Amino acid sequence: MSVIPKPAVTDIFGKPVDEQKADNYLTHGRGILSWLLTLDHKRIGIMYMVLVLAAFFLGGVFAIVLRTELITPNETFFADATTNNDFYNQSFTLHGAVMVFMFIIPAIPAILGNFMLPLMLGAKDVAFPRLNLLSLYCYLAGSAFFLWVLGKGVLNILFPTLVGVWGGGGLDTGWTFYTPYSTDSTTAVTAATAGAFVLGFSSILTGVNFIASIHMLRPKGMGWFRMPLFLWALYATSIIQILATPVLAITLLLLIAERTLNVGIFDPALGGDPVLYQHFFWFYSHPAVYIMILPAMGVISEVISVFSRKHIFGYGFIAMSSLAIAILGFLVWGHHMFTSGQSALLSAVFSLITMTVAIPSAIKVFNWLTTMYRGSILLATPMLYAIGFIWLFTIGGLTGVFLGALSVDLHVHDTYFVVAHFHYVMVGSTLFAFLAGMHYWWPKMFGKTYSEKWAKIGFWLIFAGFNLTFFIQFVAGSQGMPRRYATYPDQFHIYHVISTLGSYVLTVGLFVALGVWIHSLIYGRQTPANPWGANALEWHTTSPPPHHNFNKTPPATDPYDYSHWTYDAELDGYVLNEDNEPEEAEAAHA
Amino acid sequence: MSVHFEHEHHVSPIWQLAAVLAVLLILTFITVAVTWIDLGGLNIWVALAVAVVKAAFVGLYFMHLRYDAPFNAVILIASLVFVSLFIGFSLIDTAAYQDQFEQPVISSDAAGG
Amino acid sequence: MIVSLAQAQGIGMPVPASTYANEVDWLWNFITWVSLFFTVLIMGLMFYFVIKYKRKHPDERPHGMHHNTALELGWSIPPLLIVLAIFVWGFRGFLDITTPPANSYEVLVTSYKWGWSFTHPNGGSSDELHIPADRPVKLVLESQDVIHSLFVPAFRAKKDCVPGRYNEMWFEAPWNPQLAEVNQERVNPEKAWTQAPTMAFDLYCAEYCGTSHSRMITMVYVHQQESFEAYLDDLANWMEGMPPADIGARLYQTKGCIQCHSLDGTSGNGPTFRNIYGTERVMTNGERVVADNNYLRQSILYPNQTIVAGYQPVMPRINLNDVEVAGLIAYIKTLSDDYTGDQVSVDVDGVEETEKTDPGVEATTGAIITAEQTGQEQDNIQQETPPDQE
Amino acid sequence: MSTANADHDHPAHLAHHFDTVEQQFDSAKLGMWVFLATEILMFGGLFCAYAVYRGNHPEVFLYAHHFLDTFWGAFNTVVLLVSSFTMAWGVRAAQLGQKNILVLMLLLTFLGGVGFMVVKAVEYYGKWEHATFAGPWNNAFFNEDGQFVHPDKLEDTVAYGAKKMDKKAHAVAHVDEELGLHDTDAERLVEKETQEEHAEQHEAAEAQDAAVAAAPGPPLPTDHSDFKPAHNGPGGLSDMFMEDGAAPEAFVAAAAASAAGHTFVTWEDLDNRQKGLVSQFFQIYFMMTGLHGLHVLIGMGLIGWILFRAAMGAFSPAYFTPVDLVGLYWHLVDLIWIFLFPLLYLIH
Repeated sequence: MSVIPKPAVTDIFGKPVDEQKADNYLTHGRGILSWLLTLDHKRIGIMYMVLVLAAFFLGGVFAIVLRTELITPNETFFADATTNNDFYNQSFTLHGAVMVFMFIIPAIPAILGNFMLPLMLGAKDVAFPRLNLLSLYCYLAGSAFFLWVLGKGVLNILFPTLVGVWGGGGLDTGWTFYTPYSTDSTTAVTAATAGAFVLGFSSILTGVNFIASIHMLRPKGMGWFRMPLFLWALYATSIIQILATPVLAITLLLLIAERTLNVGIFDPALGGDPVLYQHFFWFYSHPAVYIMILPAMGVISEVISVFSRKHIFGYGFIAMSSLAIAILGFLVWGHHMFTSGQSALLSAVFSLITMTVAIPSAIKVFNWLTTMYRGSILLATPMLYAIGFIWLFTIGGLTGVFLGALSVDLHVHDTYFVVAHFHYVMVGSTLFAFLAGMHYWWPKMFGKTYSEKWAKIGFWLIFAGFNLTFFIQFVAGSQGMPRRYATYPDQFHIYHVISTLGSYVLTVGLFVALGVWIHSLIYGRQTPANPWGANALEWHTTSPPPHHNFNKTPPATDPYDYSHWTYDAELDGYVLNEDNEPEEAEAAHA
Repeated sequence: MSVHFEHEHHVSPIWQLAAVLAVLLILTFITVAVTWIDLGGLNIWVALAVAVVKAAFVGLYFMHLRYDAPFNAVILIASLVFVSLFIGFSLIDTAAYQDQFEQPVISSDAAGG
Repeated sequence: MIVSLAQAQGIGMPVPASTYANEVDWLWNFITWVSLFFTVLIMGLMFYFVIKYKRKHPDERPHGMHHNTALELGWSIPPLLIVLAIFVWGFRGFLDITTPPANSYEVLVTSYKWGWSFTHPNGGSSDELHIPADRPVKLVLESQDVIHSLFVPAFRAKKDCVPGRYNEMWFEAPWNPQLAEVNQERVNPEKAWTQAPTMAFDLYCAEYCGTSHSRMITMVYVHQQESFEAYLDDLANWMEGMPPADIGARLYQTKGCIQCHSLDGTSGNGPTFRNIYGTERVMTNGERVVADNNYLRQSILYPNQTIVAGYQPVMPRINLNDVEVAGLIAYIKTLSDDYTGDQVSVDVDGVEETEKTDPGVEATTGAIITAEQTGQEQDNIQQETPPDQE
Repeated sequence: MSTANADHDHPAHLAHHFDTVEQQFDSAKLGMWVFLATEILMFGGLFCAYAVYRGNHPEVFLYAHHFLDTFWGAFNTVVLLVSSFTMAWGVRAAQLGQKNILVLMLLLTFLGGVGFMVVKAVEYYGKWEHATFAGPWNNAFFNEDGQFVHPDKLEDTVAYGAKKMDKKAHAVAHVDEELGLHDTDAERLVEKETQEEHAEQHEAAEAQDAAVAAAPGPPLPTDHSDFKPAHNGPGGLSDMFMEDGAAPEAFVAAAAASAAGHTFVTWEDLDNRQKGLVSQFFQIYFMMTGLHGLHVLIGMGLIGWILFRAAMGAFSPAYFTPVDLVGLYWHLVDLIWIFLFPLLYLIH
């Protein structure tokens, strides 16, 4: 590889920034403490990125373990059925818990949201930087609980005598912690719920911060309806985070009390009601699904518009549909309980509202399509992921209609159909949007280019692997394959083989994406301030941004008006026309 | 700056705070006194109504909601709406299947014959 | 088209085998076609746009509408009407599925970790569900420990078994000769009903319930009226004239013991039955107890009172009468390597005098009934007599 | 926008990412309100649990709430209301820059918190004495006189329950009795716990229990069925404020009065199943008041912190945000107690 001279950092007009001023948030302050004690939202976002990706890796390991177990219909890993099944049960439980609580809920808000929200507002930081750091440490502490649970489980397998010393390890309740199973389980349920409890605080603090920031830190000229749609999505997400997460906290607290204090709210032997636990749990966990998907939709709104180089279509409808989903999302939790013996009246209400949630989702998809209509579409990596998102979200969303229809749900509830459905929504949609966002904002976050070729190879592997893994599960589920089965009747064998092979392809793809990023950090070239020609405020500063985000606060304009940016072939990026933005130009030269 | 600032915030007069306290104390007495008479199923609702009135006084005056940015009140009301939604739906459901608890089952009848 | 759909089997679903399955499948197919339409529409437009409007120059400045309320309403309202229609059909089907007809044949379903027990009105119970064809069957579901869920894919039927509460479900399986066949494995020349054709369907536990959740699978057999009645008679009277050890051997299979207690000496969720009779057992509290008749009886009836060291108190209570307990004990005896086969019946009085080792544990005040008595006990086979009141 | 900052007129307490003091103050207040909303939702979960359990077992609540002392509940309500008042006055003082009044009011508020917690501690101690404490320490035992007896003194009495008996086994046993199934796990546990000399007594007691359960009509009187709740047992709080009277006899009188119209549930009104569930009232009580008490303690910590800062002169009419926010928090704690008091102490 020939040595390429390091290109200079350029500002939004394509002019080199002199070395003195080229101080960015990555180089501002050195040493480990300047990171650990930072109040800078960008550094907190980066630290979140490292931790959340580590959690993703951990959850992925469990995914591979459980898919491998399912490659044969009978016990695969251990000859002893009890050991084998417990091992499988713990694998899928930890896969679910780690992926949900530690990866997918914080993924977009805590990484991309933290980094981009103040930049998009033209602000210097979020409203409460200290709370932001506290949220990171809550995340770390909550994750530590899960590592403890996991470590105990592993050591207990290696040294069985330890069980007598410190009790059961691992977690075998399913990520839903359903009572009374979780009340009686001998695994480390208490530690795991305590972990989820602390992780909930991390989520709440992020939500509080985002709401206050969006309310109070919008610059002059940025009314509510001139915010980038990503901010609308984060705002709707934050509403859910602050209204739903506390209920999870109290649910887990009651569960811990059940296990340690003989409280019997959910215990039938003590006059309690195990189904009430499901009400508690899903009052949080269904809205939590929208915590996962709403920011994803926000990312897609940005990417689709920028890579079609066309104003987003139906801004108001997209923004309001985010709020509608957030509010309606609170009223549908009972659709997880159609088979529990829930009252028919309530089931009908929940089913009806579930159906109506389909409409705001459909509105978004149609608006994205119309944005692409007569656009100027560039199939760069972020756009590929966005298109993949629309594909997978369409399937995930439509299969949700099957599950919302009462009579049909009775058949597919708790089968692989559900597994496939929520993986299409959570992984297919949220993960793809997360990857779209990462590739879209990567040049801004690190100021480095990445290999388009390998990033696209990564996309195709992930896309193919994902569909291979999960589409077949719809068929298995319609045939009646129940979920959470360590072993299964032979007639389902073929589906599981295909699914497991698909998961290996998916894994390879994810490692390719990771390799692209690592390669970029080491060998990537300096990117211009605005490589994509976007117009939201985060592109109105250098890449990577300086410590205070902006040397000069840019005036807020329509984030989807790209007409002021012109392509500069030398930079391979877009520069702002000085004629169009005299105020900003003047400020930059000052 | 600070001159401008003082006009921004409502300063509650002491008489107002004291009057609110007096009302709250009277309401506390009422809510205890109501338990001395039997209103059947109404008792709990009277107690809750009194509690709501008390809460409203605390919120409006002690917490300045009456003079504050309206959005703060919106937050409070929204949280209460969601709590009632949660409790309401859960109660509707659990009340609907009360008769399914601890029911005698068919086998014991059948076995007797 | 609607008529043809109504007859159709759900796309990708098992052959429908209950009266309401067709209704479910009809809606299933309807949603599938609607979904397919929208998927093709969205994907088609997307790929068309990607190709047609590919960026040719980085400075292209496409312009177009920013919003159009008529268009927004146009693509919101039709889908809304479609999903509302789906809701209405789904709800109507749901009411049919959840409302058992008045004249249903009732079966009590007891679920436990990890097995099923189906008790018929005549008191007989089994680990397989046998039901009559062409007659509504109502299941009353209970659970002894955690939440389970009874799921028969062919019937499109699923309901949770919630501890502390009795849920209900029902289905009616029309007789379909194409699905019926004689189950060769259970043919017994002495019993006519075993040679009659039945329809057999898988029955799963669909709610995660722990270690052997995936082994909590059994079968539903749908009989024609005649063979069903014969089956019921056999179910109630099968113990008649049978040696206790044979009774125990069958109970071992049907009451779920087999899930956790092996016969070959390997330990599962519970200790193996091999060679436990007469041996000394170490309890979790350090106590040493000889596994005699009293100990076994106590461990079967009150499973979690004392636990052998190294195991968890997870065994469910299983409804067994004295004949059945005696049968199980007799069966366990035969599993000892030094079993000579000379002891057939267990006489409790003799046992108490000779083998009572631990006076502190008053295991039972009731009598274990000898095999000779079994015939007289048949009438109240399911009615448990509390030992303390005897 | 940010033209003026860092150069001049930039107060020390204005963070770099805010433009004006007002913006910072409003942000902080908004953030606090959002946080209070999360607190309300969290307690909402507990209220939901309470409502469902009470809806399912109203008699248990009607019976068990008599073990809570209405006077001290009301007393604590007044304490919190007054401390809310002093807190509100403190905020006023901070707004007006009256440092001494602010310090005094914060001190009074803090003392209110202390008073509340002291009363709570005494109430909790009474529960501890009566073995109706939270968790595994809730193990209510009754002797023939209807008094609670501490587990340590159990040898002298005929226990209704069993010493350190698993509550679950207890409750399950009663369910089975209701259903006529007669599982004897619980009785056997009793047998294992007590020694042989008690065996006869126990068999008699069990037989009676069984008779009670089996009898189709009203339960037969047994040696423990004349139990009455003792408000004023050893370690009890007050015998002068209770409208129910100071002694079990008075309680019986009140019960008799209840026949004339008052809803009044006595031990005899409960079936065996419900008797087994009485402890759950206390578990819920401790969950709710415990979490609330934790918030009071946190609030006291915060008040202590701003009290210290106020004494140092940190606040002025231009900057009193922490006082205002802690005030909001304290009022919320008050608000929650306003609902807890009637729901736990005033069940009718």
